[in-house]
Amino acid sequence: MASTPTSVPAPKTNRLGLQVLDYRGGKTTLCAGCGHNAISERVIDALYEMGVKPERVLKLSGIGCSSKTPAYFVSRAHSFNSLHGRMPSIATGAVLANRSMLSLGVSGDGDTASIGMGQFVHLMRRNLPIIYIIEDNGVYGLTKGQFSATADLGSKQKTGVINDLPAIDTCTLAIQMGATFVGRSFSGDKKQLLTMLKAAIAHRGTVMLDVISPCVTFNDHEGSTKSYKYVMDHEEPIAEAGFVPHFEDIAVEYDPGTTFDVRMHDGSHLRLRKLHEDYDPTNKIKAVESLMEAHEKGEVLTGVFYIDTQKPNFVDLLHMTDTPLAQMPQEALRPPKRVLDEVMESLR
Amino acid sequence: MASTPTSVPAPKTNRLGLQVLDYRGGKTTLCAGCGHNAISERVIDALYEMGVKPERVLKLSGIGCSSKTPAYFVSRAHSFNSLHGRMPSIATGAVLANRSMLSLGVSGDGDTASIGMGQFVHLMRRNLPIIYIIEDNGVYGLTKGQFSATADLGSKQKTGVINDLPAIDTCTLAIQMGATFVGRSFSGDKKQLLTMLKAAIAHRGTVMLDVISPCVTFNDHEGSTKSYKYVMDHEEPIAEAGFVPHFEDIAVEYDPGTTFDVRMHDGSHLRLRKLHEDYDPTNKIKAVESLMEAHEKGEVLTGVFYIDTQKPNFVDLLHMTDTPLAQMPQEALRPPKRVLDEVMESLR
Amino acid sequence: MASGDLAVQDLAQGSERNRIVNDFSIQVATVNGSGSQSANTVLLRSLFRMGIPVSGKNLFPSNIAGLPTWYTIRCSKHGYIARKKEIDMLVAMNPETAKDDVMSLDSGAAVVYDEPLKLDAMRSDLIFYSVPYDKLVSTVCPEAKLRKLVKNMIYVGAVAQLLGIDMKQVEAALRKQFAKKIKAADLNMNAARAGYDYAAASLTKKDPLWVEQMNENEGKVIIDGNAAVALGAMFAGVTVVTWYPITPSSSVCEQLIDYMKKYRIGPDGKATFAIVQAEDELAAIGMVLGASWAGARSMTATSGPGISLMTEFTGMGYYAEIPAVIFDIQRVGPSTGLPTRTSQGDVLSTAFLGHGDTKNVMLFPGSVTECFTMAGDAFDVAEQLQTPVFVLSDLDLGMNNWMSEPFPYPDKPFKRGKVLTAEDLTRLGGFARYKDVDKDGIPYRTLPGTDHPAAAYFTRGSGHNEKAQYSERPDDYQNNMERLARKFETARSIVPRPEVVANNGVKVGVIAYGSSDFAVRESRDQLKREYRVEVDYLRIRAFPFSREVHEFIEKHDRVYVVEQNRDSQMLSLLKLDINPSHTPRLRSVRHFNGLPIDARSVTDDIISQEGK
Amino acid sequence: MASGDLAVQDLAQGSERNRIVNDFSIQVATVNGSGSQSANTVLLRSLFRMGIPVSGKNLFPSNIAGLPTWYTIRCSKHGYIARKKEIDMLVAMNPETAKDDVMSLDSGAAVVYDEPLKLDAMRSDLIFYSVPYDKLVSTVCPEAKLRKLVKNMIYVGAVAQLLGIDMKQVEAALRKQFAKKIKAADLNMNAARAGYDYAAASLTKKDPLWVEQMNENEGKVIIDGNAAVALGAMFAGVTVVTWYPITPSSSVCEQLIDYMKKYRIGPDGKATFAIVQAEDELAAIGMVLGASWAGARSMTATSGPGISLMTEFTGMGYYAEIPAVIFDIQRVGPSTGLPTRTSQGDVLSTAFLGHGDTKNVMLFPGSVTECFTMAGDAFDVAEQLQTPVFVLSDLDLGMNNWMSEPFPYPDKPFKRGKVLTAEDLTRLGGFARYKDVDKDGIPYRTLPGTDHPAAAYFTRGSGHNEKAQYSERPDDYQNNMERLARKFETARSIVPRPEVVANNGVKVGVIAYGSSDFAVRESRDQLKREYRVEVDYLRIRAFPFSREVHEFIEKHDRVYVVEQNRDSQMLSLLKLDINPSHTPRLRSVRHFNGLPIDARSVTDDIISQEGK
Ligand SMILES: Cc1ncc(C[n+]2csc(CCOP(=O)(O)OP(=O)(O)O)c2C)c(N)n1
Ligand SMILES: Cc1ncc(C[n+]2csc(CCOP(=O)(O)OP(=O)(O)O)c2C)c(N)n1
Ligand code: SF4
Ligand code: SF4
Ligand SMILES: [Mg+2]
Ligand SMILES: [Mg+2]
Repeated sequence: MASTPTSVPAPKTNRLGLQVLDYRGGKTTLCAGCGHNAISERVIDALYEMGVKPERVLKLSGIGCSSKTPAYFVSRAHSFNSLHGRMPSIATGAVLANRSMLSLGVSGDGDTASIGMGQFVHLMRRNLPIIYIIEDNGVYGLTKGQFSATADLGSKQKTGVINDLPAIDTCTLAIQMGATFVGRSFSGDKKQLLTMLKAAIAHRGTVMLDVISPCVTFNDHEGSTKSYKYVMDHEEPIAEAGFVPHFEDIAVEYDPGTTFDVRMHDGSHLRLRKLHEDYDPTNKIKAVESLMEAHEKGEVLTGVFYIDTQKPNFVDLLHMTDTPLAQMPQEALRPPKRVLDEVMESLR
Repeated sequence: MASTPTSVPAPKTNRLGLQVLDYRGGKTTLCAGCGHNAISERVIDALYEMGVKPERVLKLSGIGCSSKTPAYFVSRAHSFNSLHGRMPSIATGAVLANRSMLSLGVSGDGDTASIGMGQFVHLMRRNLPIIYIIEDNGVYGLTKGQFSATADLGSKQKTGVINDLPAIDTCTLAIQMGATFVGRSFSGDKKQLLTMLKAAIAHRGTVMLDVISPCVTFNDHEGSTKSYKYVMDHEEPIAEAGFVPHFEDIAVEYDPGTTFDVRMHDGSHLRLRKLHEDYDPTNKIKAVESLMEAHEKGEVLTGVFYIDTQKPNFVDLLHMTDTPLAQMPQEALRPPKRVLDEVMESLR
Repeated sequence: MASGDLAVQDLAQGSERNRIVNDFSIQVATVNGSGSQSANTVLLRSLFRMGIPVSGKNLFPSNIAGLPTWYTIRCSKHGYIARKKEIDMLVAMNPETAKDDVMSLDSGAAVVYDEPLKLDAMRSDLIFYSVPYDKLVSTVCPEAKLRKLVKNMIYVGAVAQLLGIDMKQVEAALRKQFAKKIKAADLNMNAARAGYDYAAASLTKKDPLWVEQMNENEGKVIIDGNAAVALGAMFAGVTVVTWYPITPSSSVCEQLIDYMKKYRIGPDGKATFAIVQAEDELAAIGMVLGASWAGARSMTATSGPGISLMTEFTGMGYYAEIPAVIFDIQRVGPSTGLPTRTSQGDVLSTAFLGHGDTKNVMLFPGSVTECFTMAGDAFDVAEQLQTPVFVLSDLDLGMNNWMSEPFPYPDKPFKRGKVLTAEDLTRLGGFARYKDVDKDGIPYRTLPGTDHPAAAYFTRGSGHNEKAQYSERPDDYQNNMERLARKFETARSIVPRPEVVANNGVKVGVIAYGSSDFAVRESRDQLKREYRVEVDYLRIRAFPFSREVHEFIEKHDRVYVVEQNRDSQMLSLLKLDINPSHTPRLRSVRHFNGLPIDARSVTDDIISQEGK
Repeated sequence: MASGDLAVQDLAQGSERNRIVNDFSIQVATVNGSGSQSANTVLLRSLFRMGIPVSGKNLFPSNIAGLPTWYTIRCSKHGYIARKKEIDMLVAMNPETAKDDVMSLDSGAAVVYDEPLKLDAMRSDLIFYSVPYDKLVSTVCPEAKLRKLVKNMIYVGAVAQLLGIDMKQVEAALRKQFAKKIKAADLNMNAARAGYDYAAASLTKKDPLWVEQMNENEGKVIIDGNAAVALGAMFAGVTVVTWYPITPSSSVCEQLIDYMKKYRIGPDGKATFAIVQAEDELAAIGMVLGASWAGARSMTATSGPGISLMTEFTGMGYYAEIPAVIFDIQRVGPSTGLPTRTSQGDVLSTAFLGHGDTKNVMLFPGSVTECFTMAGDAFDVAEQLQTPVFVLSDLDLGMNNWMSEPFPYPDKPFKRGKVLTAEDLTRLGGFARYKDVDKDGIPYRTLPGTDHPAAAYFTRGSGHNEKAQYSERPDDYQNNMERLARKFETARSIVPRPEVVANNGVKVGVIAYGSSDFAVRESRDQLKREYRVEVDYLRIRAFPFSREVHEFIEKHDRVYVVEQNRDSQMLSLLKLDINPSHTPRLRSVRHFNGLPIDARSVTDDIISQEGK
């Protein structure tokens, strides 16, 4: 009896028949317990559960511990670990060259809010179709813990130095500059982050997610507002997102009585559970207001603050052909001789 | 009788005994009718009327028609016409080197909102004591009229090209990033601009003034939201500023019944005439809200939107000595030999 | 009789004795923003249509309106189209500069001036023609506010009459200029006629300058180098274009936009391209690298300050091995410098743009035709070598009007370089991104979206091994850097070869590149004609240098390197590359005042160095 | 008896016969973030305190925790402190790399390893000592979570016992290390003792390595180059410091902050400085230029990528003539490259950083003492020449611990350059900012705030005349550029002179700079001792080169230029500057794998090129 083999259950697969293993990346080299690792895992889950083909994903990042993470998920996707603060421009070029890919940009708070501010703002303004994740720990992890521009006023460095400059709220900024799906979550909040990411995958414009992600080595102690403890104490979710993909119904999980539906471009729905009365994620002004108020109260609002599914994205604005530009054949790209003749004639 | 000389009245002078002539600059080389020229004149008037000594002024700018203007006012002040988009960093260095100067930064909308976005945001965040003027025409004048990032959605270029990207509102941005005196005016509005500039001179933090300044050559025609006509039609002042310097009382000009006073650092008062009921320039959230609402209504709000006279500026935060660093003698800057000995001993 | 008159009489008679035909230059001095551009173009085109070799150079300020501008038209029966120093006829329209303009003329020159300026009193050794513009314009143009513009067309008529330019050609050129705007055309044509008639009636020809019909321009076109670059890029199949406005490069992308909108809309009515005005040059080059990495043919155009901002990304393009095409329309540096003056000052800094052992490939177009063909070459070279390629044009070549043979239609297929498809991967069972499979230093790449589990690789600017994995291992790093050096050697044989214009075994050789070519060709004739000095000539067309360059230097005792910068930049690159024992042969001929180089300066410099 | 044992016995006996005293290197292989840093420092300092010349090199990954790290300690009775290739004793603490580490040892080396790793089975030609760390640590450290840290101190004890390091010195070094943290010190001391006692009781010495008291370090200090730069800047009176974090330069400003807070607070309790963490390097250099322009002594510190981002502003500094001091702590490029490895790869690109005929001044400190002194020189040179000055240090010099004589107190007054006061202006009645009054190419400037109506001038990166007025005139531009070239000639005599270490009229000369100096000095001894080849030696300390450099090359038939980059960058700069007929004399010795250059590599390369 002991010798009869027990039947092994078939590994779980998604709609493409791929296992979660097919979305794995290389072994992380980040510190044990780094919030960034948790985010990488959620990205894997989201892509797997949404059934996105690894080969159709573009991973883009800048420089920093956070920007290293694309090496730790979905090895089967092309990845561009670019320069400090320059991921937005690389991403823009890549998206224009191949509009058919799902682009995932990973950045850090230093990479985005300090050296990358200019490119960040202009990517948001273009509403480039991309999921832009800021793994936000308020410090420069890779260079050993100096303050970034999202470090909260008064937070303390291990060395004891206190930050005396105000924090930049990347969510408010993103909303005002033109991003069409803006939210904030916490690396430790598996459920919320996963649902947000899944919703993000269905969006067709700039998704900007600021994910608080504690740096256990340099910024996870008392006095730091980006520490696990601090966030757990001060986090106040305004809307818990439950995502309903159109190919997999998990609506049962949610109480229909208290839900607010947003129809996504791909026909799926993003369902927000209202915690605050009358919170409406389609109202830009209110979104900014709530963020500013929470900030004044020293609270970390999480959830999806703003969504606009109507605004054309950058690819739409450019009226490009559906075939990715990178895949156009020479015939389609080099006009015939008569065109040159015509031009030459006009110059005589 | 005709031959008897008529007595010439003594030229008007300010509290320093200087004439307005002493604040003149070189002859402008800008287009006739360029809004920028009007702004230069207001700057001259403000410095003259406030009795600021020309030698105590720093003129800083980037690159563009607007950034050329420091050559056209107050020739007796040192001026640094720097690089495109980089005036903020030059200004920061100069202010730190000599905290005793009055710094005046002149930029353009392209110089600030496009290439200069990163440095602009971080200067605001530091609340550097400086008057930062954006001469805002929605185009790149000097390079012949391409759209800048403040060009309004839907505005048309001479060539017929339409701008399909949203405009960046530099005032909202400045308020959110940390500037402590933020307003908007119009190059054609002599009175409002002059009073704003005079109030700005009394402020001890970052003053950010977005001055709509039509480019008569490339952006002053129907369809352009930065044209004289458009602004005149859509401008809606929220607060008309009447400035009361502590050494010259011009309060009489204003109807005291409807005024709102802000005490400035130098003891002088900034008096705002409320046009909107309950507009309170000290409320950040409300300021942003009004700007966003006006923007949605397609109106150009003018006036002083936000003032914070309490927040420490960057020089305060650095706890620098009162003597300008640039003027410190060697004795104060090179520690004595015993200090080196002490350090060396600690390394044994 | 005043000596002045005397002098003029001599000249007048002189002019009868030796007529100067189709070999002189006219300078029109105006104020920028006064709308003289069309008048100048009409004048240029009229001569062009008469079959006379011409060239036009616009010397304008970095300013929008109100400052002095000079437009120089040279016609040369010998076909010389470089700048000519000496002005033979001045059209003085700008009161501010009139005096300086007149004083700087060589004796014997002719001056057509606005009557109220009364310039004729200034010098007695010049020939003066006064024209009452305001009087004339008021008659032809009732609408007062248009007069300022129309006024310019009057000098076209007057000059045409004085030089004997065929008014039929003037009209044709003018109608072409105003195209569909019939009314404007008529108005301007009347102005031109008024000028012509006035000159015929009231001016007595005293100068020796004449034009006569020739037949040199059959089939030729007139175009500026930036338009040529735009056309070249379009026919090279560029798909992602990014730019940030900067003089003198803006017109590359502005003209490209027009061409693409017209000729690159697919059957579905949608664009087969994306053109983005970036927020700055850091973003412009970043977008180009992102797009090229993803498989698009991508380019940007800029000038000095933009190149400086692209430094960090250039190093990444070199090290991560990503194709990119960057057009540098050089202007005068350092820093902001003289934005509207020409230079070849970015050669050395671009070769080593990027910290830490970065080296870059450069192409040097020497004519508008090469602006067109090299735009194509640039994409081929960039994709074959998988590295950024800089095309160094300049303001003179890029913004001025040049006569040229029509451009050859590019019939060769695109060279997309070593790209592996899903099929290749199945066949090979995978690949190593940075492995030197073919021993030419050039590895294979895959494009995002390639439908194969082994297609993906990780691109980074940090240390990596052959498999594109992160590595800090000393040997991985060194091997990779040595491969990159090999790749740069391979580049020598992939970039455009130099043009060996003359290699007749004489002792003296000249090396030049880019827009200096025209002046050097003319200078060679001057050297031979005036000093009996024969010089061989090689024109560099790319960096790194190919065999021919070294051979040329080997074959000559003295080699003059002609360039438009202060620091002998190309000569410096040669010093670093040639056989050390040949270094003493190199001599420098520099021209760096912001004006296009002219033959006379080259000739004088060479002659003095030759000690003659 | 197994062959292994045999081999070891021979060695054991051998070790008795020829003891190797104070002349070997120890490599400690650990995992970064495991807190081995203090253990290594204690080991280094114990040797230092015994009066033995030592050097320590930290080879760490570009990562925060969990990746392999190697720390190498070399003691050399001859005083050689360059890196030594061969490892004589390995302390293997990292399971991941243990096998590679052991395999790469030369035969005869000793290995101290963690018992469970069982490395002794791997090779029979090495000497193995196993230490049961976990067992030992549990006895000395009851608190489990501290063990990981304390563990490291055990090997210090074991190694001390094996080599004969005086435990009194170990204790002294350890107490210094933990300063006021008495409890931590005690705990660690116990661990060290445990290691010592274990070794004494259970290990039989088989290797020939021994240390003995010497008296070489009297009064010497141990410091890293970045701390030295910080001190130098503080004593040079720096007032405005800007930076953006980047390895390996961050510790310059971080240490400077500590020093300034301690020693640069004025009597009013306020700071006599401003230190700003900028948003990026574009801003960092901008702030420095703004501050220097306004009269402050201002600096920034960065590395390759930051230098690339400073390109545009550098050109402006050169052209608008604004002082600036930039410390480039070089790391391996191109691009992000190897952020934690050393290189001299920014020499060429920095010399020509900036488009359009820009040229920059560079200083090359060759020791921690020069990091200190040249920080001072840099401000003097920058303010005298009114131009950006780059100080090129590197990771090896900047982040590693170096033995050094204490630094000399700078007694000479600051050289602030040609600055006019209000009084001067009254006397002179005004000034022209860019006029070459003294014919040395260096003009006079005034500072903002100077209380005189004629003090102000207009600074711009665009074309200007002597009066600093905007100008596009060809002659204004050319005259100004020629003056700037003259100024660069003047620089030759203002920058630090090279050090002519040996000039004995032999045929072969060596030229090196920066951190290569240590290896070259050792290599000269090797060449002489092992090959009877005597070589002269000149160490370059600045660019542009001064007379001595040219003379040195003139005097030698063959000159080897030793540098740590692929493209022979300093040799390239020499080629562009020296008498062309001497070019053939230059030969290149390159080391570019990211590790600090060592004497053996230099010796082997020179010998093979010398054909011996
Ligand atoms: C141009 C440039 N400057 C500086 C650096 C050094 N650097 C590397 S990562 C980093 C900051 C990263 O901070 P963040 O983006 O917040 O990422 P984190 O490590 O905190 O996840 C810096 C300054 C660089 N790589 N490039
Ligand atoms: C690095 C760099 N890129 C581009 C330019 C070219 N350029 C000069 S002015 C200008 C735009 C100016 O626009 P704005 O700031 O709005 O000033 P305006 O002329 O409209 O007053 C540009 C792009 C430059 N000088 N430097
Ligand atoms: S240093 Fe901080 S951010 Fe970086 S890996 Fe460690 S925990 Fe994460
Ligand atoms: S182009 Fe426009 S912005 Fe520039 S000077 Fe003329 S009107 Fe003013
Ligand atoms: Mg961070
Ligand atoms: Mg503008």
